[in-house]
Amino acid sequence: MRSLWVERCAKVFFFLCAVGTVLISIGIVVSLLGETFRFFARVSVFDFLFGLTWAPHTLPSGEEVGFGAIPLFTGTLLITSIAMAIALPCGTLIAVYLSEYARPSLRQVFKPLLETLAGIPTLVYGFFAITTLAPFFQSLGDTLYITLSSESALIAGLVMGIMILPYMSSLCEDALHRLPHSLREGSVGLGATASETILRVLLPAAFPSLIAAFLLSLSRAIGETMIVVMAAGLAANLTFNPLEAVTTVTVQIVNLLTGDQEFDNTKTLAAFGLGFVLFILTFFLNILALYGIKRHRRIYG
Amino acid sequence: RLAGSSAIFPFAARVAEYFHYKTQEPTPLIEGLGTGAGIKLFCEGTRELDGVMASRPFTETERKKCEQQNIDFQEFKIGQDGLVLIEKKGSQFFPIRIEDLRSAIAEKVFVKGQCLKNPYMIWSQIQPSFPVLPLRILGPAPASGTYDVLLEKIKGPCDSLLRHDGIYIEAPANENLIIQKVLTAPHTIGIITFSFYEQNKNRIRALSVNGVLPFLKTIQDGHYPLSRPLYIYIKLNDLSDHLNRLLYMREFTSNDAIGKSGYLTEKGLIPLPQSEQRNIQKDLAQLFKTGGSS
Amino acid sequence: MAFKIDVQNLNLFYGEKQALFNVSLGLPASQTTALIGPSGCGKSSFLRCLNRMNDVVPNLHLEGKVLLDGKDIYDPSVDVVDLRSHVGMVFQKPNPFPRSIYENVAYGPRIHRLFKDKSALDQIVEKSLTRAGLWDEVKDRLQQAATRLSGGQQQRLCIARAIAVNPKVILMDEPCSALDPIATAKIEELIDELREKFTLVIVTHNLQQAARISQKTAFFHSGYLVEAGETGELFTTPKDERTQGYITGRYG
Amino acid sequence: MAFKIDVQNLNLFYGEKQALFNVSLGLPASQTTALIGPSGCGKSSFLRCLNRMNDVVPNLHLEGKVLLDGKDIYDPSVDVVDLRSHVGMVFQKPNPFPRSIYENVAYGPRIHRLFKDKSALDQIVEKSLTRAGLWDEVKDRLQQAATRLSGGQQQRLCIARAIAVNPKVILMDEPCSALDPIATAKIEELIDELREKFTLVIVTHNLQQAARISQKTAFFHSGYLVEAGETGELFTTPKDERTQGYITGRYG
Amino acid sequence: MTSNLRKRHRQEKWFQRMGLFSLCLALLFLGIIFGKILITGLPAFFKTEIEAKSAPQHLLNPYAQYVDQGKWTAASDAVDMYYKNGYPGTLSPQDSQSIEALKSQNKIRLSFNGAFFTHSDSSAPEMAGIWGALLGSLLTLLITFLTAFPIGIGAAIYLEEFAPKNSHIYWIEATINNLAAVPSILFGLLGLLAFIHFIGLPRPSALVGGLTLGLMSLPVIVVTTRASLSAVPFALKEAALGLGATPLQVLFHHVIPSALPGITTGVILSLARALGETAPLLMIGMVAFIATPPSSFLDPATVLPVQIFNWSRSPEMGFVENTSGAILVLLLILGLLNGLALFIRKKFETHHGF
Ligand SMILES: Nc1ncnc2c1ncn2[C@@H]1O[C@H](COP(=O)(O)OP(=O)(O)OP(=O)(O)O)[C@@H](O)[C@H]1O
Ligand SMILES: Nc1ncnc2c1ncn2[C@@H]1O[C@H](COP(=O)(O)OP(=O)(O)OP(=O)(O)O)[C@@H](O)[C@H]1O
Ligand SMILES: [Mg+2]
Ligand SMILES: [Mg+2]
Repeated sequence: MRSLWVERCAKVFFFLCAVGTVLISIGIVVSLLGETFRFFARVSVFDFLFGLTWAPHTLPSGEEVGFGAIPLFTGTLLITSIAMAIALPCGTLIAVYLSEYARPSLRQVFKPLLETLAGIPTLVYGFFAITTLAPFFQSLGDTLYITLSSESALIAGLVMGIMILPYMSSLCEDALHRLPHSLREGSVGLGATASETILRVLLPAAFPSLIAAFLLSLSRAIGETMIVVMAAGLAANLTFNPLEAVTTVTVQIVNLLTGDQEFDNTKTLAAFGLGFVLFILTFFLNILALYGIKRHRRIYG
Repeated sequence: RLAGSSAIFPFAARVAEYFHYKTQEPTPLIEGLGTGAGIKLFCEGTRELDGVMASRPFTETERKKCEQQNIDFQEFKIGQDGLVLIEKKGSQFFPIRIEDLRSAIAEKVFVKGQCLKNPYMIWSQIQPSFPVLPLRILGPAPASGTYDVLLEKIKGPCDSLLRHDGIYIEAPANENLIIQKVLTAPHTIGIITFSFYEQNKNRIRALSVNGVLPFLKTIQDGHYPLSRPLYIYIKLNDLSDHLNRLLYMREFTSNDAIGKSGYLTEKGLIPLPQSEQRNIQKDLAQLFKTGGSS
Repeated sequence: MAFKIDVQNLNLFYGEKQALFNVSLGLPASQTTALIGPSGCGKSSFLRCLNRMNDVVPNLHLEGKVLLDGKDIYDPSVDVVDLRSHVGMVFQKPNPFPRSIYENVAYGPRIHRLFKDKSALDQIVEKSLTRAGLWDEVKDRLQQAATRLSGGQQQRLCIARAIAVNPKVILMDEPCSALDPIATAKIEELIDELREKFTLVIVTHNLQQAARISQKTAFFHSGYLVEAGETGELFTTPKDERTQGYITGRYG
Repeated sequence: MAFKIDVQNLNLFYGEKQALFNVSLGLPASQTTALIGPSGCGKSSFLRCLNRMNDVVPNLHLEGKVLLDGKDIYDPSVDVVDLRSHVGMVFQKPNPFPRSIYENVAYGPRIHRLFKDKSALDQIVEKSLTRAGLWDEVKDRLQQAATRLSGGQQQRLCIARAIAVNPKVILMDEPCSALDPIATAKIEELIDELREKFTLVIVTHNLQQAARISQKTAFFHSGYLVEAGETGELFTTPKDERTQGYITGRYG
Repeated sequence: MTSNLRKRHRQEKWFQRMGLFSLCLALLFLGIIFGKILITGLPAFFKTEIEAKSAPQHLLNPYAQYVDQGKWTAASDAVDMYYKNGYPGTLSPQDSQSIEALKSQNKIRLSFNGAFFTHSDSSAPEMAGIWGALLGSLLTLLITFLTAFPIGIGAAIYLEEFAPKNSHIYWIEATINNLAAVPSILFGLLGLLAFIHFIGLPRPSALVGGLTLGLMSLPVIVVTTRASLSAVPFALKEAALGLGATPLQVLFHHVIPSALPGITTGVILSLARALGETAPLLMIGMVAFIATPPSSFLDPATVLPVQIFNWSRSPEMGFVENTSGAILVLLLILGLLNGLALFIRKKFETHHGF
């Protein structure tokens, strides 16, 4: 009775907010779709998704060639896998160390530090990773008789891994820290060592959150732009050799849209096509994660 | 307010500042969006763009679009930009020819009457006199205007793109990084614009192309083969209300700026030959008259 | 009388705060000892000293001796991991691992490598679950998540898990306080059976429970062991007036 | 006999699952009614129907009538906010707001605007705390955070908070299960005093407690109200054999 | 001790060491990066000045002749580099000689570079500063906050407190979670199409930048806010409901105050992230040379990270320093924001007694 309509209005307002947020998602899809369709009117979907050569170019005959996105996706995949190959074990280990081994005082210092590091603009990492880390790895490579070119996927991946690391470990640490203390007691009370407790009880128990952390980091790595803009080249090589230069989807988007091309030209439209595929990709990853977590929850309450 | 090519961006910005200090007008806004995006905005007509910086002339469709929107514009060729092949100072110097460059970076090359996939991996395979070093060239990426210029310049019997097998590395649109990489990885050739070369002359060295080294003079008179023109397009609609556009261009084309020792020349812009420069100044004067009267 | 565990002059400090004052108590083998006392009197603290679960608590300081089979468990030469495999623990809230029922019970034997092959492990699991009175209820769904069992079943699973490593002593900290009466009754029954093979120490708030299941009872009060003795005796003829006050419910 | 609350043919469904079957029970004014029964039998569900705390549960479906002073509280014309100010509730775990002691008690009167000025509010707070037997312990530190009180004090604070809005009925869902014996004793005493002014309904697992404090007892079993009657009678001469089984502890 | 036990202890030790090692390794790399930033960035806070009258024009900054900068005038970029690092750059030998001469006459000096903080962008590194970009960042962030905060909190409240648990809501939830993980560059594309092409807002303004970043921060704010709302114990809500509080009263009296530290830290952290974002702003054309600091949300503006990006690809040597200097400032601001978040969390955390 009392101010019933205030309650109603508030509820409606909150509802509209939620709907608004969803509209953004729809907005992204719709806005990308329009341009994507125009793109696919000129380049066939099949050529785009499965073509092996990325060198967008219009032949004098008017034919559009070189719109095969496979090298971009393999490049993204390669750099991201290298990054995750670093961030996943290191991030988990750091999280485990901070959450389970480190003294509380140490944890109190490092946790906020990690969070701060996780928030540092990737531009910063990109810029200095290239001017400091790349030469470092290069000389390291030289001493090992490996030619590490500075735009190799390996270095871009390493840098991205280092960038992701604080984010990943912060998320993982949260996941571990949230676990009830009783689990640790249960295991330790059976005579398990700390590492056994961690490996056999805590990590499995935190599995859904860890997966979520992993996928969030993964999406961040896939969507990362500035590091690759600065570190990796733009060479769309179809290769899985981490010592070669590759490029990623996001970089190409930036590059196509800030380049000197005529605007409604196929090359610039390709950026929207790439963006759309990227969106679908991350969406798919997240649905996968959600499904995995739900499944795990259903089995293990 | 100008938008467009990031190659002209630093020059336009520098002129904008001088313009501000000399006339006490507000500093024009210069946006480095890339030529394409700039022209798109310019021709959409709804924006407040007064001009566009372009590292290539307008295409037909772009002109048409502008006409549809009733946008008149005047082209000013304000100078040239040279592409310089650089290497780390102290590496082995070798004079290169356009054909060699083509053999090094084209995707398909003409060997024995056939267009083949580029087989060259080592410099000495191209020319026996070249060093026995692996080919590794950093240069512009496909979406940039420089890429098209490069493609145009090395055009041979085979209609081909630049190779993408890891030998030609499409570098990010940040030439400082190309220089960095050339410095840290010896035996790498970088392709950068003249202004960056000028700023880093003490660390890097240019290769001669067809026997010509890139100097202001050689590029200006067309002896150096790798160069491209730079343009500014100025909107002519309602010129009487926007005389600033012309004033700005006057500053841009003044001797102070692109004269022999003008401040843009020091920054690495290759000025036009004297005669052409005078022509432009004349055009501008003409516009002042008509713009003021109409 | 030889005690399985013999605690001698135990003083326990959390930082500055002393939680146990000079406690000496013997826990006889193959009997159930109940620890009772008002909240915060140090029952849990005492219990956790018996298998060094307190080790990880920061600023904890301990004086005195805890002899297990005559050997001080706080001796530097004693390996705490090994110790805990001999002195198991069951907690107030059932805390099964979020894995299958089978894995929960197999966990201890696995880490201590107590079996030769898969079938031996299966046997251990079956035996432990049977002892804990849970086998019939879960034998068809061993691969199901343990967290989906009911509270009482979970607690029995925790007991099974503790039994599986074949300990000498089992410590239980208010094992029934989160359970309903039926589940409680089942657990009490189980405790009574387990007594034959294991030495049991149980903290409880429920005096009736203590009276029902224990042979020996120790009454704690604000860090002091006030009185300990045969359960029947302690409940009927308490010597200390604090004990008397507590068991008649007049006082904490 | 006129009941304060009269529940008639109550059926409660959680989605598909029926939790209460045709329950009819009258709760006499100025008496304490205890609800007993094994875990999961529907005691809490029943209690929460009495002040529509169940309203927020999704998929809940309810049939039957709950009359408060003869008026159906599920009638569309009834305002649930108003209803709850007449039927207060105290929960199993003490749940004070993370604010000062004063603010905790003053919260109800504030939202219902039950006072004219600050001093009137002060009076309400003092009276409620005194009734809850907490005034002497906290009168010097009313501005202290409520969360720093001990468990028993917190629970009494929650009772004071419920009293402060001057309800007709107070529902308590296992109010003592998280407390130690002394605190429990204090609360029981308090309940006994409150009975004069309020109608009390208490869910408890502790049969002794039910016997001690209630005048009327209702025994639930798997969703059915098996038996209800005068407490003394029900405990001494239960009519149903399930009741008998439960109160003798033989059975859940 | 049995061999089995010994083996287990060995494993334990190795595992722990691996954790410590990872931590140290990560710290080492980050330390290298920060060390380098500090070393290259610190000189940006100092600049070379010359006594204006006694030096040839071309050794001074290019605008010296147009504006009176007092007795001491900023030297040109090349001189600055030479004086600081002994690095000849484009200077001719005569120039270096005249600098040496100035040095011996004490007519050249190094002083604190106040202009770096008070000037806006310039094409000459010795005259360039971060004020305009800083202001742009501030305005942009304000817009981001004003859009993302109310909507984000509202959406989170709806989903956490009011939404029915049905499959529609499930999809809304899934979508929002997804949005939080969508690459930021896609928000740039959305901003480009929606705000610039469709609505036609002026570009490159703080308004468009802020809205775009707002879109980006929104899902993050929703997710973190929901997390802190759901961490509020249900018992607290029950208590209030039981006293006859309306759902809205429960929300505003209890749930939000309890969740506030979590919400504020979430919001601050997502704003910090928005502050450092570059890629989406490249898409909406904030890559501009803007010498006049913005004075409204519609004025042309750029933001700090984009300015950094822009500087990093300028040919002049002096911009390398400036880049690092600006990064230092950016890091400082981020550090402060994070510190603030930490402080709020520590200070206002409610301790529930249950
Ligand atoms: N980790 C700790 N740090 C500091 N003090 C502690 C710690 N654990 C317990 N205490 C204190 O030691 C005393 C004894 O606590 P303990 O948990 O042993 O009591 P208890 O008898 O088990 O009580 P309850 O019946 O409530 O479980 C209490 O005053 C408690 O506050
Ligand atoms: N929100 C709900 N959704 C679905 N089922 C529910 C819900 N709440 C309770 N139930 C089910 O309704 C039945 C009665 O539950 P209720 O909580 O009323 O039992 P109880 O007698 O209070 O038990 P306890 O003594 O353990 O508190 C149980 O089987 C329970 O699983
Ligand atoms: Mg205890
Ligand atoms: Mg209940």
